[in-house]
Amino acid sequence: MNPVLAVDGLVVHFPARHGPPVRAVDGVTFTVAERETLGLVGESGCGKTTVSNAIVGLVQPTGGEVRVAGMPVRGADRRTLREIRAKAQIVFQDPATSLNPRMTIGAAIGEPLLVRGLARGRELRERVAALLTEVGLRPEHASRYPHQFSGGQRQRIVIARALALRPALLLCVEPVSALDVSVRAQILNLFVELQQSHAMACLFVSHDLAVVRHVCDRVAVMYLGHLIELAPRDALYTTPRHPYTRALLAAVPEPDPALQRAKPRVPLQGEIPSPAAPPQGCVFHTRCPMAIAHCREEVPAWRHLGETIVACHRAEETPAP
Amino acid sequence: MTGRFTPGIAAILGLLAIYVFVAVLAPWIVPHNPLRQILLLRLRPPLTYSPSAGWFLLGTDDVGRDLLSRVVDGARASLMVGALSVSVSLLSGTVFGLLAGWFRGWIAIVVMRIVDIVLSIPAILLAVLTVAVLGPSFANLILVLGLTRWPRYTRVAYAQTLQVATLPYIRAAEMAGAHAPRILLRHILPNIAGPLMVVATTEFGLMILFEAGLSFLGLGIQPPYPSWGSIMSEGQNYVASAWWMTVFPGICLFGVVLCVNLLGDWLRDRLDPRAQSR
Amino acid sequence: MSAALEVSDLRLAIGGVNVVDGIAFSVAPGEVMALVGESGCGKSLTAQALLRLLPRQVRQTGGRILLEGEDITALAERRLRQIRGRRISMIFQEPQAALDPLSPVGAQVREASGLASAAAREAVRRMLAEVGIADPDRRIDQYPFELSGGMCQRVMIASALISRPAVLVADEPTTALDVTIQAQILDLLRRLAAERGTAIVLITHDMGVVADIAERVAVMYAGRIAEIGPTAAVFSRPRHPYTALLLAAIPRLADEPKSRLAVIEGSVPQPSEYGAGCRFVGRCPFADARCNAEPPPLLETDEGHFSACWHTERLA
Amino acid sequence: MLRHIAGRVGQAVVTTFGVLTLVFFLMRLSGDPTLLLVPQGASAHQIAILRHQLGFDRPLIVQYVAYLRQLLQGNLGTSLVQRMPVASILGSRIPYTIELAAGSLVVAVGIGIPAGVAMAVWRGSLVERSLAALVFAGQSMPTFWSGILMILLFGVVLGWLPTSGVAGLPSLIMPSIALGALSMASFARMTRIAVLDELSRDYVAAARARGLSLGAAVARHVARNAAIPVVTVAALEIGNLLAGAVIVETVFAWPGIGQLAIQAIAARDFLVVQAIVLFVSFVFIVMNLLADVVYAVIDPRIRLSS
Repeated sequence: MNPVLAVDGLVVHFPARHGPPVRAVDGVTFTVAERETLGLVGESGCGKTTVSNAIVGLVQPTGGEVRVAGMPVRGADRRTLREIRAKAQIVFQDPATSLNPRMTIGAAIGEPLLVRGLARGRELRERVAALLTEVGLRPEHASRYPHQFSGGQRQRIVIARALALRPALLLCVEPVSALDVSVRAQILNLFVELQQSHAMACLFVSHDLAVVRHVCDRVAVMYLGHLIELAPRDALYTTPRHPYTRALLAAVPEPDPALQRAKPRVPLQGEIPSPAAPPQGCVFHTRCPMAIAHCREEVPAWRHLGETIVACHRAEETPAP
Repeated sequence: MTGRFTPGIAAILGLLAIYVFVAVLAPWIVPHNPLRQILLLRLRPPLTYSPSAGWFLLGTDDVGRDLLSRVVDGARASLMVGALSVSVSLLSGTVFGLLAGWFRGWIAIVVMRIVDIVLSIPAILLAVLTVAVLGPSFANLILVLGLTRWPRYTRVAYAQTLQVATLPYIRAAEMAGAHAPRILLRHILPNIAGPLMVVATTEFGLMILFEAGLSFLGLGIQPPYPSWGSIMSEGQNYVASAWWMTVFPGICLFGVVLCVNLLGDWLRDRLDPRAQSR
Repeated sequence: MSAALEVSDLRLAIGGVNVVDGIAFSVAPGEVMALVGESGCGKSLTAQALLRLLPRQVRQTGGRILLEGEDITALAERRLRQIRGRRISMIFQEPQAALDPLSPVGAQVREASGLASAAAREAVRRMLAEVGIADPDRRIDQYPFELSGGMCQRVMIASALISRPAVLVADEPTTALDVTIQAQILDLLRRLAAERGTAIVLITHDMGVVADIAERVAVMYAGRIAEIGPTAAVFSRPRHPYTALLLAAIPRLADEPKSRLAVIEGSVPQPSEYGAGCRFVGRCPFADARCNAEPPPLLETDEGHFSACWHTERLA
Repeated sequence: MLRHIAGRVGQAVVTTFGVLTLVFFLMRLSGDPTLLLVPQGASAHQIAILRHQLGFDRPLIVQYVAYLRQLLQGNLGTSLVQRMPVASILGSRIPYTIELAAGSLVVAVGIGIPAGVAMAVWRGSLVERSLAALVFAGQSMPTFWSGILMILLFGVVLGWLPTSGVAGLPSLIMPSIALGALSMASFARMTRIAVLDELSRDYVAAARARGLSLGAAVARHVARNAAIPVVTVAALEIGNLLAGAVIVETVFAWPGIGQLAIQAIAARDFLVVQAIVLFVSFVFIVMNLLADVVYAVIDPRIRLSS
């Protein structure tokens, strides 16, 4: 079976005004199958947002290939891009700016159906009502404006709009990062329900490892434009193979004082280098506690270790968890 | 300066409504024909009564025309020029700004360079030069003011469009499959209209001042038709003996511009959340 | 040991509504005390009140703030200026925005030192080194835009601690930072509190951060303290339904994936919606008539552990 | 920084060319520029001769190249009315306008900037409201009207100041106030917004948390940050002051280029008008360029960029 999303050697460089280009994404490969949710995690500037923008053609790839439901995104003309966007929809981070403040939420949710000529008039109103119900809102909300809703409700509206076209692929870019904890749980529950009720593939982009673990089947970790580890959820969280993945997991503060204080403290030293001047060899070597001379010279190749794919010269030397 | 609807802003709107009302109804409410000269009644002070011609509440000018009627008629010229020139420049300026902000690239470079060029010639001088070349007339006045002021709106529309265009809801509209015209008209324009209205309001006041200034210099509304600027220009020669010819039209001019500026400021504060909190 | 900071019955009002309503807590020297809550709970206003730097529309309508035993609520602005930065100081959520973009960072740290230039430069250099800035001789003359977010937060910490204040108020100090940098900054704060005996009031929304660094925690909801106590006790045996639900709503690395998370229905009430009773009443599974009518007092349930709920026993 | 400034110089050159081109075409808007240059009552034959002499019968593009070449050599042409080089006519008037513009700038900056800072710092107070009244008055007052009123009051009724012409410092006072009022309003508004903007930033709160008084925070941190937009306004306003001189100089019979422009239009001496427009625009462009340089010096993000 063909994957819903296939990203192959994706490269996105942004030209800088002065100096070398910013290498936002530098050779990223993964696929997402039907009904599967892939988490894409990493810190700010690692390129995870650029990957999702490239998938729907909001930024142009410099190299590599992206296929959504078999259609190549790179070099797609306007018509094809519009087709692709019918298959792949996005939920953004900030619900406050994801909705046009001068448009009723009914019009916002119905817009994909209306502009594509899929529904109008009474039928459109009914489809909008059904979508509102599906995300836990009421049909009579359709005539209200975004400012009349709370943050969590707005994110529900954004999800309803993304579902309007019954997409094959849903991209969620930090969908719960702007929400308070109590509201975040509501949206995560909704998301898990939707995973079960829709046969969609999902790419879930987030910096929050606990959230990613909660909703994803497989997880890809990015650092400085590179994919450094890709593994099924349980493998990644129980036996992380890449030193960066381990450091990231160690750095997440667990909301449990006993657990958190018992954790070994191995904070990463230093700062993330500039993506305009990434280090030679393995991009992580400047902060890696395990780095050896070899790491500074040679970019590590992709290797399979059990179910995990990892790019690290010393991946086998994983310390026992 | 709070942005709430206060009695003060109500008074301003009321006063502006009176101006508009007077300007529209000018031909029917003037007590005298503003062009009729009664040479026997030259330079009479306010509250002059003539048994043959009646009351001259604001006095008469240097050729014996009723000043009140001329001032009322002048309101018409003033507000017409303001409204028409602002409409022309608002419309053209916004279109250019929207297009430049949305398509960016070379369109933006060319448009914004033209904006810089036009704005490099101070507006009064540009207007003076153009009117002088084309000859003064009402139509030329509108044309000149409209053509010299559109870059103001373009700058604002451009900056605002650039800003709004990066927002997720615009991305979402693209993802929905909306084409550029729909995105521009349904999603961007309503969200940049506020700042543009603020500019339009201040520009309206400025255009009224420009019209008066050009008419004062003899480059605007041509005699014998009255404009506040030209009445004052005539009055300047008699300022020592007939103060009313400069004082009354000046007060009217000052009053309307002040109201418009206060309105603009109120609109600005209303739109700018920064002005409210903290 | 006497408290470095003691707040009692603090009330802050915006337009007649007490958005902070009777907050009380104390912090001992070297202790990290967290104020945790969701947006709109009044934790940031409380932080600003501690330095008496409230926005103009906020008025303090009651309560006392004792800094090393001295009541600073009644002090004149002139006296407060001598206290701010010397005896109580503050760091902010957006470290890059909290530094003047046009001044070198060293100059901004020095500003807080109150020292003359010759001695000051050395003191600043040493302080920058102490907060873990490598190559302080170079960094001291750099501008904020040349430093990363984490580095800017270190500079802010340096400027906040250079005069050895008794209390540091840290308002969401790691929220804008990446997790690996957050871990560095939290370690730094922990070390400085221990070494220098600084009392830290940590304002955060992140239960993980609380679990990591705070010795005690006050959980705030809608302007009131719902529960306050030793961190371990509050996390293991929450005595307020809000805390219990909040903790259950967080996905954890040990949970079953895709399981249903506990949910607090509805959303945080606006100040205009505050009623006479408990402010959590609209979202609470235990709410009854009494909760609607009367605000529950903050009562001790275990040693040092207080909760403001009429139904504490139902959580046991 | 040099790269930044070089870029700005390049833009200024392009803008200058644009202005020259725009003015060239504006002068030809009426169809036949010859008609703008001949004295009234000239015969058709005389006009035809002149048209040929001035080259207006050549193709537009040829005229344009000749026009640019002439201007680039610094030659503004010869006035047909006064039979003198335009440059020397202009040269004799420019000092007066500079004097007036400088006086107005003193009024505008001297009142506008302190007023703007005060309005921001004492927001919502009586101080702000009274200053706001001053700003609105300045913004809404037609310059010629305030000029005439001042002449009436201080010149005619009280006899304190000369009503027109140039006679030392006293004669400069009224025209400077009349001309400077509008700019004063712009400075005050812009300064107020810029200072308010900066006051709301975290670094001000941080500075106060370090023990700085509001005044010290404004002086040490806010002032420089707020200066950036204000400098931009300053450049803009210098251009506006030169242009506004057209009206004020007419009211006060001030012998600068503004009065000259109106006299030249009346005398149909369009080369002089053209020269004045080009001169003022050029000053405007240079001032903007200077503002960009100042901006680059103030802001380390530009100063330190390579």
